[in-house]
This record gives sequence, structure tokens and C-alpha cells, in this order.
Amino acid sequence: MVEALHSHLPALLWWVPLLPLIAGGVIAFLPNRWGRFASKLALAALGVSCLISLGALACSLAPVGGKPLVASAVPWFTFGDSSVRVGLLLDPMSAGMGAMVTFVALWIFLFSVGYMDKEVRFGRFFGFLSLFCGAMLMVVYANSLLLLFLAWELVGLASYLLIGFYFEKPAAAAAAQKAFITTRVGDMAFFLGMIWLYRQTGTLLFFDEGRGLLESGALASLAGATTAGGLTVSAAASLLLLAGAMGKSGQVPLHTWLPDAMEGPTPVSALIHAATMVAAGVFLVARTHPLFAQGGETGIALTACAWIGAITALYAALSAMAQSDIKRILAYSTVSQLGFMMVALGTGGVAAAMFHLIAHAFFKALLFLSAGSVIHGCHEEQDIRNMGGLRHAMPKTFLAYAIGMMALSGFPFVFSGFWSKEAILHSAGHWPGGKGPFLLAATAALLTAFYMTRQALLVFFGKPRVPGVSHPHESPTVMIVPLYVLAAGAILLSLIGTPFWPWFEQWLHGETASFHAGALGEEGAIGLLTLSLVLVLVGVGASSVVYRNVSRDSRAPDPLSEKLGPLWRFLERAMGFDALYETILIGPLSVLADAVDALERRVLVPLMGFGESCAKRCGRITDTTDEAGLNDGFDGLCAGLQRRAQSASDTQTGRPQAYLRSIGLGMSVLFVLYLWLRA
Amino acid sequence: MTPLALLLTLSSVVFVLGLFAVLVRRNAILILVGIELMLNAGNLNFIAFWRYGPPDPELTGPIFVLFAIAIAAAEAAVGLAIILMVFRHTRSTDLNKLDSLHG
Amino acid sequence: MNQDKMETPAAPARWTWPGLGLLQGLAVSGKNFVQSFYKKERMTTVQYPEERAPISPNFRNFPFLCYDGDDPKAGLRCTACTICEKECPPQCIYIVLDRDENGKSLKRPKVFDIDISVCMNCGICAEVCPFDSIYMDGEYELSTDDRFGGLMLGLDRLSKSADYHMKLRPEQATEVMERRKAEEEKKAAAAAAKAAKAKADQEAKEKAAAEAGASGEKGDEA
Amino acid sequence: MIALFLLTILVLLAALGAVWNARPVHAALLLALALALHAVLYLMIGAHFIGLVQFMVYVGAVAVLIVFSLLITRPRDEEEEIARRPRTLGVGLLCTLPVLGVLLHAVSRFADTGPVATDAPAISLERLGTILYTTHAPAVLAVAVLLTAVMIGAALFAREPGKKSSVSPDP
Amino acid sequence: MMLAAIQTDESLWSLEWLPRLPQRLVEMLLHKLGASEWFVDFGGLLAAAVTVVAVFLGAFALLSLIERKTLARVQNRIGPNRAGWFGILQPVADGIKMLTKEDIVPARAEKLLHLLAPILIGLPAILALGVIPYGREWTPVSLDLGLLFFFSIGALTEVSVFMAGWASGSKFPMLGAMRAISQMVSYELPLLLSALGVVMVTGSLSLPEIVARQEGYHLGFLPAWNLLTPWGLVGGLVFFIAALAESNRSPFDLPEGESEIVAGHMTEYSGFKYALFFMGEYLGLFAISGLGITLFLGGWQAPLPGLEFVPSWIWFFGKLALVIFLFLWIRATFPRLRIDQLMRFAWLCLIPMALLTLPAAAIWHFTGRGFLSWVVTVPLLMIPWGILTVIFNKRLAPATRTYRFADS
Repeated sequence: MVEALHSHLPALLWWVPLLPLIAGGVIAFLPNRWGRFASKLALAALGVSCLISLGALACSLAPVGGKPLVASAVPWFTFGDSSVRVGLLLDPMSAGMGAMVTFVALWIFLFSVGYMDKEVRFGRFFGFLSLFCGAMLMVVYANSLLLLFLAWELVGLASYLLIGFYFEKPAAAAAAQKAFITTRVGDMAFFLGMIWLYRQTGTLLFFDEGRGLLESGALASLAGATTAGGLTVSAAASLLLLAGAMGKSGQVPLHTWLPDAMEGPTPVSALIHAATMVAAGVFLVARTHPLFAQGGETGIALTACAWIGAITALYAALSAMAQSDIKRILAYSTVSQLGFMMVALGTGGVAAAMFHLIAHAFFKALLFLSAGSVIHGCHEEQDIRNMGGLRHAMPKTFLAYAIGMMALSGFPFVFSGFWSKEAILHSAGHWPGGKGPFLLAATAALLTAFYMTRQALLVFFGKPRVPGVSHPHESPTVMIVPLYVLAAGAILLSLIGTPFWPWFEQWLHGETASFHAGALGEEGAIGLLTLSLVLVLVGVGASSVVYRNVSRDSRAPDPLSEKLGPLWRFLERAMGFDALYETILIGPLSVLADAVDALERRVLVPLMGFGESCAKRCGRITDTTDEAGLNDGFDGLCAGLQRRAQSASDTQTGRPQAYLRSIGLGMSVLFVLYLWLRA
Repeated sequence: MTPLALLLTLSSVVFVLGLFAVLVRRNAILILVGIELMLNAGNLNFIAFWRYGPPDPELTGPIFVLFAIAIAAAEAAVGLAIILMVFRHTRSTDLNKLDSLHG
Repeated sequence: MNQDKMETPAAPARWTWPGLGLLQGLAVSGKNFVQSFYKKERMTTVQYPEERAPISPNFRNFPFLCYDGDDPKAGLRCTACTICEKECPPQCIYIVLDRDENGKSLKRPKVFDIDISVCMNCGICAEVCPFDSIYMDGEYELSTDDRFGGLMLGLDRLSKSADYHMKLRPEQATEVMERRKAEEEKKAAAAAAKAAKAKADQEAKEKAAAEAGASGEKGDEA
Repeated sequence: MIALFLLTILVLLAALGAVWNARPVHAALLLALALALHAVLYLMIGAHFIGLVQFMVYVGAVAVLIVFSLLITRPRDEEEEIARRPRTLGVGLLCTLPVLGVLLHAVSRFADTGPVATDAPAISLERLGTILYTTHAPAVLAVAVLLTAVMIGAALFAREPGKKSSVSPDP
Repeated sequence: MMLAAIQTDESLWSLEWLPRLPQRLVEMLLHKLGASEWFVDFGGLLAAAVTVVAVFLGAFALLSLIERKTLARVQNRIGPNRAGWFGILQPVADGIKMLTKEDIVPARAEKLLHLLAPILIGLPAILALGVIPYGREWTPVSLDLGLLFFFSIGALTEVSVFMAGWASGSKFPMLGAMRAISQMVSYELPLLLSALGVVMVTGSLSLPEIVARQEGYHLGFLPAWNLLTPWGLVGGLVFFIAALAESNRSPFDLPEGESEIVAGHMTEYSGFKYALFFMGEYLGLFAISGLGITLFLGGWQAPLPGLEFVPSWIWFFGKLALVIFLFLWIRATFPRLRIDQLMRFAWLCLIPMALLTLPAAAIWHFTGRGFLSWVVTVPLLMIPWGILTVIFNKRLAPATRTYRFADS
């Protein structure tokens, strides 16, 4: 079956991104009444593309030695003699990523069918979702940077639409705008990088029988050329690409939109802000890693990437500790996990980063969905301080949440989170460019464990604090089944990522999977394992100590805040980045706008007035001269002409024969003339 | 007097007679008669040249005459239809009465 | 007036094979054409001058006068009683009584003309004639080229023998004949009776005379 | 050659009659005669196909058409036509004679040159057909379209305004 | 001398030479008299013409009798049997009557045209008869544009009908002429179109060629006449109906509808001119049915394979008799058509069907004329015909009568 699929894979691959896009398009035309049908259509489209991507994954399992399985290129449009070609790329990385995206999205679709069933704009929601999945899959399978950028923008649009789904709420609308604009800043950098690459290498295709961007020829030319600042073009371009990735994946300077994006419905946050979209930035960097690596292990691009990742991880972990909204905690945790992936990419662990990305997708989606079903159960209550003791009321959700929490915080051995985080720390540790990122990543790992246990304790343990959250009810099965599937995914993924059988890493590099028992023998491996173990335990212990009597009144301040005091409020406001941007960006801009408005009102309008008056005055002058001088003279002339014309028109008697006779007469005169001249 | 010259003179005289009819006749239908004569004169020329003139294997003369006959028939049909419509409107086919298009 | 019935939609034309009606029509005329050659009863034409179609008994044309025996003038039944002349609606009969030299009616017409251009063969004269003399004739070949006298039939043309009548209308003629015979016999009988009676009277008278004679004779003998 | 000369005389007479005859129907019939004689001329010259087509189209259709329209309009003005004859003749001649002059001049100048083909190059039907439908195919199609348009146009012109010529006999 | 006159290649008994005999005799005679070459030809042609005219005048006389006889027979009468044995001399009697009748010319008539019209009626019929191939060896004048000649001459009848109508001066002939011409014009189209089918298949306009092309037999006994092909059947039907209308006979004899406008355009004629009109009509009938036979019934081809020994002109005249009998039969059965029915029938039914035969013939020809072509062309013709008749039935079906007072 695999060989059969293998033969017409390139054509079939196109259907994977296109099907959801088409479904999205069709749903856009369907009236709201047809919501149920829209959801079934979206599910069906995604199911088929999921099947195809799983098939593609099966095909790419056989090791092909690093060369991409499918690298098609189709002429999209031609201008002048050169034509732009786009295409799809299938190699272990994109196959894995594609399968993950479609699989997770499929279950999240199922979950949102239950979650959103009361929603009046049910069909619209699924339209946007399938639009998003189509775009995301295009990003994953793109073989050309241009196609990737196009899908990148589409993903940004989809996220704007989905965040602002409850557009009647001003907060949601503002959050959607904020998300769109901040990602736009990143995309501008991405765009510049792309244009620079195109100018330098003349092509945007990654793999194009040797001429592609990521192939040795182009890379060499990029590395060779240097720009004004002594920076190689490849480094500069990759920095720009990195900025694009930072915008989309919510790294430190451009991360503010991600927590606010929680305004969108929970499945949106689960799909977009946990599993797929935010991972797009990481995927971009992973895809163009050869470009980043041109500057060597400690090249400017990779170091920047590592440091930014580390800083983001720590920052997000700290601010996650002080959040009280169940979804904002998860948002900040996503930012910090993305930081981890950036660290992995920076320190050369592309395989580790990808593995952590896929694992993170599963358990973060699981956490979000369980948070969703908690909110659903507590009748839209989101503040964890009002919840408590939900593990009796919602046992199934609690179990799923627990698995997700343990995977995220890195409970040992059973959960994929532990192995992926350990691999990242491993690669960070061995990074020749210094220990900084390793230390920051380690503390972030510790803090992750801390705030996840805090959240678990406050939400599920102790007694229900607020009588308002009356008898929470368990979610319907259509929402529970996805949870358990994702939980199973979170656990089973650990099998392919352990150092003993690093199948994923070897698959990524195209080597045949081999089982090497001596992994523990490597120097420092044991130390690393114990370190990460210790980190997790310390985190959990500290958190349980701080929040031991969880049943206190919701209005009482957070125990930690008593200890940290002003620092706590600082963390709660996410280190004031919003206020910072408010002052340095929005302030001056609005001032500038007011200035321009004032200029226009006070200076230009009077100027126009003056012009109008002098036009009127010269109009009066010409009128008088014309009236007196020209008209009478002209009328006389016309009268004379008309009389002569009247006599001429009398000859037109209207009788056709008269005309013919005059022709005959003319003919005779001509003939006489002809004879006279010729003689 | 070669047959060609004879035929050409005949066709020119018939043409002129047709023209005379068109110029002189007041009844619109008889003007059509004049026009038919002029057309036939033209056809006669073609056939005369085809027969007595330089040989032309492509038979352009007769073909042109065929087309001329077809179109003359069409022209006569439409002309008469128009004349009848005008007649129904003005109860007369006298051409000089239809001079409303004067200057 | 049945207003509602008027609006009933026209019966949908039953779909028949196109052109079938034409063929059926041809078939009918074809059958006629073919059968006319062998089916006797179809060919009813009578070749007139050579063959004549028998006229039906109660066909009546212009009247004729009937006479017994073989002498038209003597045996004429008509007694010129002019009843038919009076009854004839278009008055087309003209009778002149035949009188002997001293004006005594001879009870037979001298002139009996019927203007057949006027006569409408109504048959009233035959009905009213008490003497079974005038009957409607069956002869129709009366065309003549003489416009004036030709259409005035005189006695010579009108009178026809009784056996012609018998041949013309057998049952009417026979009925008339029997009636006349009966009258004849009755008259004869009456005559006979009268004669007998006369004879008897005569014999009685003779006897009386004889007696007288005898008496006389007796007387004279005696 | 003599037959040709004879025929030209006849054609001229018929044409003159068609042009000059006072009674319109006679003029039309004389036109039919003139066109028939033209057809005979073509036949004599050897263009059989053209002659027969000319005969069929002109005598069969156009002449009948003209005569028909004369019937419908029934022009009455013979007398007046005769009355204005002298003046019209003058004007008509004045305008047409120069044209005749030019034509005859051209004929005379041309007559003497050019090879004179003796035997009639016969038009074989297949040859005519093939030429007609290969080199002149577009022209043939154009004429076909023209003729249909004319037929429909003439039918529309002739229709009484307003009265819909209903196909089914309204009960 | 007789044998020399016959000198045909076939055997003496085939009697093929009979129709050509007079022409051969005259040519021999003239040759003997030493006349110039073209005079001999001219004499020969004249003789041929005379034979044609003689044959068809005889046929005309015979036909006038047979027509009245058959009409009578259909009406179960005997028909004229007075003049001569079984009415054989009836035509002579008619002829004498026509001749002796006084030839009245109405006062307001155009003398010349009034005289010219009957002549012009007879002329095209006789000319047309000259072109039709009667026997294997005998086509009086074989033109390679025979069919075109036939139809262009046919166009002359319309002018002469008009002349007859208009020259008589009075109203009825005028109306009759108008009706006759409109009928003839609108029925000339289907006539031409149906003939076109045959021309297209045989590929030439010459009538002997058309007849020659109908040689041979299918499946042993079916003669390869055009009538026995799908398009030929429909074309033949249309041709036959159009021929009926062209010669103003039977259902289409509106122009001289006795009941309405006396004798149409022939009202003002009497005596010999009237006879000429009749002769013209009947000769026209012969000509058009002769053409029909050559086009569709295989001219002088024998119907069955074994019958070639019979002289070919016998077949021609046999078929002619058959077709004429069909004309008479139709005249005896069908009522006269109204002018609008007549027109509508021509334009809405005949012309579409005639036009349809052209593609059908083309398809029939290009699919090899075998069984396949039958299968393809038959539906192509039958379906539109079905639709047309359905439309006709539905639209023209007489609405059931609704009474105002009596309940229906």
C-alpha cells in the first residue's frame, strides 16, 4: 500500500493543505442555519487530509538518507522571463509536523463541536478553524519560502479572526487587533529577510535539484557575501527570519499578544496558541536551520536565538506564577515552552526542539482543552481563585488535566515532556557558546513545575471556595474523548524520544533507527537526568508548601504575594511589558496623530478658503467683459452665417432622385473636363 | 465588331437605361426595376469577359455573378418589403412624396 | 343555460399515429375503387337510355285518362263532370263537354286539355274523380322542343287503356277493376232484377191478358 | 455572331420597354422578358449554370416579386406619367448621356487589345462547386446568413403592425 | 433501312430502340437527302421533340379519360362510357368540344398577355418533359444540368399564371392568380430541397446519371432506388406532396377552387385557350411525376433483378402510370385545404422535413449506406417528424364544440 501511495504522493500531498482551505471557503458561503453541516464538512476535510498526511508519514518512515522525499515545484506566475515557482516538500520534519498538526486539530475539532454547540455562529467558527488548519499545513509542507510566507500571513489572519471570534466583546476585538499587529511587526522582518534571500540567491525554493535555498550552492553564496556591518548575508537574513519567528511564536519583545489572545474560545487557544500556530515560528527556524548554522555553532544567529529563547523561557515562567486566570497561566507557560524550543534550536538541538514541539503540542492542547472543559463545567468561570475541589465534580477532566500537568512540568520517565525537556537541557549543556542559556532554561524548568502544581492545587484540590460556582457538571463525552486521546499521545510520545532509543532524532537525520544501550554511559548523561529530576521535585514541593491550605477564601491574597509583595504585582502585570509598550510606542504615535490633525485643521483649511475667494473674483471679471464685448459682436457674425447656410440647405430637397441627378450632372462636367484635359 | 465589344456595348447601354429609369421613374417599384437592369448589366460584363477575355481557370467571373444574383435577389426582397411598408404608411409609392428628410 | 358546463376544457386530442388519418381515408376510397370492379351491389348505375330503372308503384307524374276496351274515344270513362277541373289547385285542366247536334250532353269530353307545364302532379284530380277515369301516370320522358303547344296534352295524348293502368299500377288497377266489376254485377243484377221484375209484371200482365184473353177467349171461346 | 447581334437587339428593346413603358405592370413584365433574354444570352455564350440560375432567380422570383408588389400598390398615375414625359426625358438624358459617353469611350479604347478566346471554356459543375466551397467558402456562408436575415427581415417588415399572426386558428 | 435505323448494340428483341425510331428515321432520311450536318441534327432533335410531344399528348388525352374513370370508380360510378367503346373516344369528344367552343376574350383584358398566358403555361411543361430520361437509351435531351434546367423552367409557370390572372382584368382571376403563385412559391422550396438530397448523394445534376446511380439491388431483391433509403423515403414523400401542390392538384387545388373562385386564374378563358391550360397542367403533372420517378423511383431501372430483359421505357411508363394513379387516388379522397393551412403545412412541416433529409442523406452516405447508416438516419428523421406531427396535432386539433344553449 505504501508503494502505491508513494507513486502519486506529490499530487496527493497538495490535497492535504487544500482540502481544509476549500472546506473553509465553502463554509464561508453557507448560511448560519447550516452550522451542523459546516462542522461535519470541516471534520471530513480535515479527516481526509489527516489520512493523507499519516500516509505521507508512513512513506517517509523508510530512511531516505537526508534527501527530501518529495520536492515538487509548480510555476505559479511569470513576470518577464523569470517565473516564480512554488511547491510542496515532504521530509521527515515536515511529515512529522504535518501528521501532528492534522491529528491534534482533528481531535480539537471534535472537542469544539461539543464546546461550541450553544454558539449561534457555529458554522463560522468551523470555517475559520479549517481555514487556519489549511494555512498551517501549507506552512508545514511548503517547499518555497514565498509559499511559506503566504501561508504564514494566512495563519496570522486566521488567528486574528479566531481570537476576535466574540467580536461583540471589545476586549476580544482589541486582543485580535493586538495579536495581528504584533505578529505583523515580526512578519515585516520575515518579509525583508525573504526579499534579501531572493535577491541574493535568485530562488525561494528550499530544495530544487541542487539550486534550492537550503542546498549547499545557495548557502555557500549566502555565507560568502557580507553586508555593510561585516555581517554575512546568511547571518543577517537568518536574524530577520528569527525576528519573524519571534513575532509569531511570541518570544520576549513581541510576546504580549499571546496572553491577551486567550479572549478567543478555548479550542482556539488550544489549537492555535498551544499546538500549531505558535509552533510555526519554531518550525520556520527549524526548517531554515542550515541557513542559521552557516555562522557556525556559536554564530551570531544561533547565539541570538539561544539567548532570546532562554530569556523568554525564564520571563514567561516567572510571570505565569503570578497569574490568576486559568488560561493566562497556560498562555505564559506556552511562551516559556517556546522559549525552551528556541534554546534548543539555538544550541543546535533541532531534533530536540522538534520533539519538544510535538510533545508540547499534545500536552499543552490537552491542558487547554481540560481548562476549557473546566470553564465549560463551571459555567464560564475562568478565575482559578474562585474554583477549587473540582476533582470530585469532574473526575474525568481532572485525570486528563493531571496527565497534561505532569507531562508539562516533566514528571520523570513516563511522560514525553520529561524526555524532551531533558534533551533540550542536554543540548543546551553541551553548547560551546557558554552556560548562560542552560542556567536560565534550568530555572525556567523549575518554575514551570512550580506554577503548574499551583494551578492544579488551586483548581482541583481543597474545597470549592466560591459558592457562586454552583455544582460544576462534568463535560459531555464528545469533549472527554479528545482529552484522553491527547493524554495517550502525551504519554506514548515519550517512547520515541528517550536517549536509549532516540528514534525521532535519527529519523529526522534520516539514519536508520538503532537501539544503543550505552546512552547512560555518555559522560554527564546521568548527571543531567538527576538534575532535571531534582528540578521537577523541588518545583512541586515548593508549590505544595506555599499553597498547602488551599481552601482559603478566594478574596484572600495569594500566599506567595505576601512573601514577594511588590515583586508579585510586578510579575502579575507580566513585568509591565504592556505598560512599557503603551508608553514607548502608542503614546508618541497618538501624539503625532494629534499634531497632524491640528496642522490640517488650522493651516490647510484657511489656505483653501483664500484660494476659493480669489477664483470667484476673477470669474466675475470675465463674465462682465464677455457679456458686453464679445456676445453682441459674435451674434451678428452667427446671424450672417445662418442666412447663407439656410440657402445652402434649401438645395437638400429630400428627394433622392434630385440628388442622383446632381451626381449625374457632376459626372458629365467631370467627363467633359476629362476629355478636354486628355485631348 | 468582336463579340466582346458587342456585349460590352450592350451592357453599358442596358446600364444606362437602368440608370435612366432610376433617375426618371416616380414609382419606387419601377426604380427597383431600373436597379435590377443595372445589376444585370454588371453581370453581363463579367460573363462577357469570362467568355471572351483572358482565360481564368479560377472562374472568378461566374462565381462573382452567382453571388451578385443571390444578393440582388435579397436586395429586391428587402427593397420591396420596405416599399410595401412605406406604402402602408403613406398610401402611395410616389417617391417625391417621401421628402421629409429635407434641409 | 348551463353556464358551468361551458368551461369544461376541450377534450385532449387523442394521440394518433401521425398521418394515419390520411391513410385510412385512402384505404376507404381504395376499397371502393377495387370493389367497384367485382362487387355487383356497389355498381348501381343504370345505363339510362338502354336500361330503365323500374319506377316505384306510388311514383306519380302527370295524370292520364283511362279507357276500357280498345277504343279510346268510346271506352273513355271520363264523363266530363269537370269535378277535377274545379278541384285542381293550379287550375291546369280544361274540359269542354261534348254535345250532340241538338245540345244534349253526350256525357263525354270533347276537349280535355292538361297544361303539364303548370300541373304539379299533386294527384288531387285522381282522388276526386268519381268515375275512376283520371290517374297519375308513371311516364317521365315528356321533354319536347315545342314551347307553345308541346306542353298542352290533349285527349289523344292523355287517354290510355285500362290494361296500361293495370301494367302501370297493378294493385291499384286491380282494385279499381274489381270495384267496377262489382258495380257492374250489382248494376247487372239490379238490371236483371228489374228486368225480371219487368218480365214478371209483363208475364202477369200477359197472364192477365191471357186470362182476359182466355177469359176473353174463354170468353170468346167460352 | 449573328444570333448574338439579334439577341442584343431584343434585349435592348425589352430593357427600353421596361424603362419607358407608362403602364407599370407592363414595365415589370418587360423587365422579366429582358432578364429572361439575359439568361438566354448567358446560355448562348456557354455559361449554362449561370444562365439557368439567372433564369430561375430573376424570372422565377424577382420578377414575380416586383409584379406582386405592383399588384398590391396598384399605381394609377399612367396619365400623369405621360403628361410629364417630355420634361423627365430631358432631365434624364442630361444626367445619363455623359455616363453612357464615358462607358462607350472606355469600351472603344479597350476593344482592340487582349487575346480573344475562341471556344467557350465550359464551366464544369464539379469545378464550380469545388471552387465555390473551398476558396470562396466564407463568402458562401456570408451570403447564406444574409439571405436568411433578409427572409426574416422581409417577413417582419411585411407583418401587419400589432396583429400577431397566430399560428393556431383562434377558436 | 429499318434495320439500319435500329442499329442498337443490344439484341433486336429488347425493343430499347423503339422510342428512338422516329428520330433515327428522320436523321436517315435527311442524310439521304444530303442535308448539311447541323440540319440533320436539327431534324433529329425535332423528330425527338415531336415523339415526346406526341407520346405525352396521347398520354394527356388518355389521362383525362382515366382520371374521370377512376374518380367515378371510387365513387362507385362507371364514368364516361358513352363516347366510343368503354369511353375511349371521350378525350376526342372533349377535344372537339373545346375546339368548337367560342373563344371569348373579356373587354378589359390585355389582349396580348391574355393570349400569351396559356402558351407560356404549356411551354415549360413540354421543355421539362424533354429532359427526363425515359429509357436506358432514350433521353430526348440529356443535359448535365438537367435538374437545374427542370426547376428553372418550372419558375416560368409562376409568371405565366400571373399573366393569366392579371391579364383577364377581373377580380376572381386576380385572386386566383395571387393564391396560385403564393402556393407555388412556398411549395417550390420543399420541392427543390427534397431534390437536393438526391443530388447530394449522386453528386451530379444530370438526370441520366441519377438514374444510372440507382442501379443494382440490395439483399438480392431490393432495388437500389432512392425511395428505399430512409432520407429518400422522407424526401420522396415531401417531393410528392410538393409536386401535388406545384401542379395545383387535389388537396392543394385552392387556386381553381371551383366552389369559391370559379376556375381561378382560368376563369376568363374558354375554348382552346382553356384546353391549353388543361394541357399545361397535365403535362406539368407528367413532367413533375417523371422527375419524381427519375429522382426517387429509379427512372427506368427494373424493380426486380430478373426483369432486365423488359425494355427500360416500359418500367418508366409503368411507374409513371402508378404515380399518376396515386395522384388520382389522392384527388378522389382528400378535401381541399384552406389557404392558411396550406401555407402553414408548407412552411412548418414540409420545409423542415426537407431540410432534415439533407443531413440525413449526408450521414447515410458517409456511414457506408449499409445497416449502420439505416440505424443512424432512421431516428434522425423519425423523431423530428414525430415532434412535428405532435405539434401539429396539438395546435391544430379542432377544439371540441361548446354550445351556448344546448348542454354539450
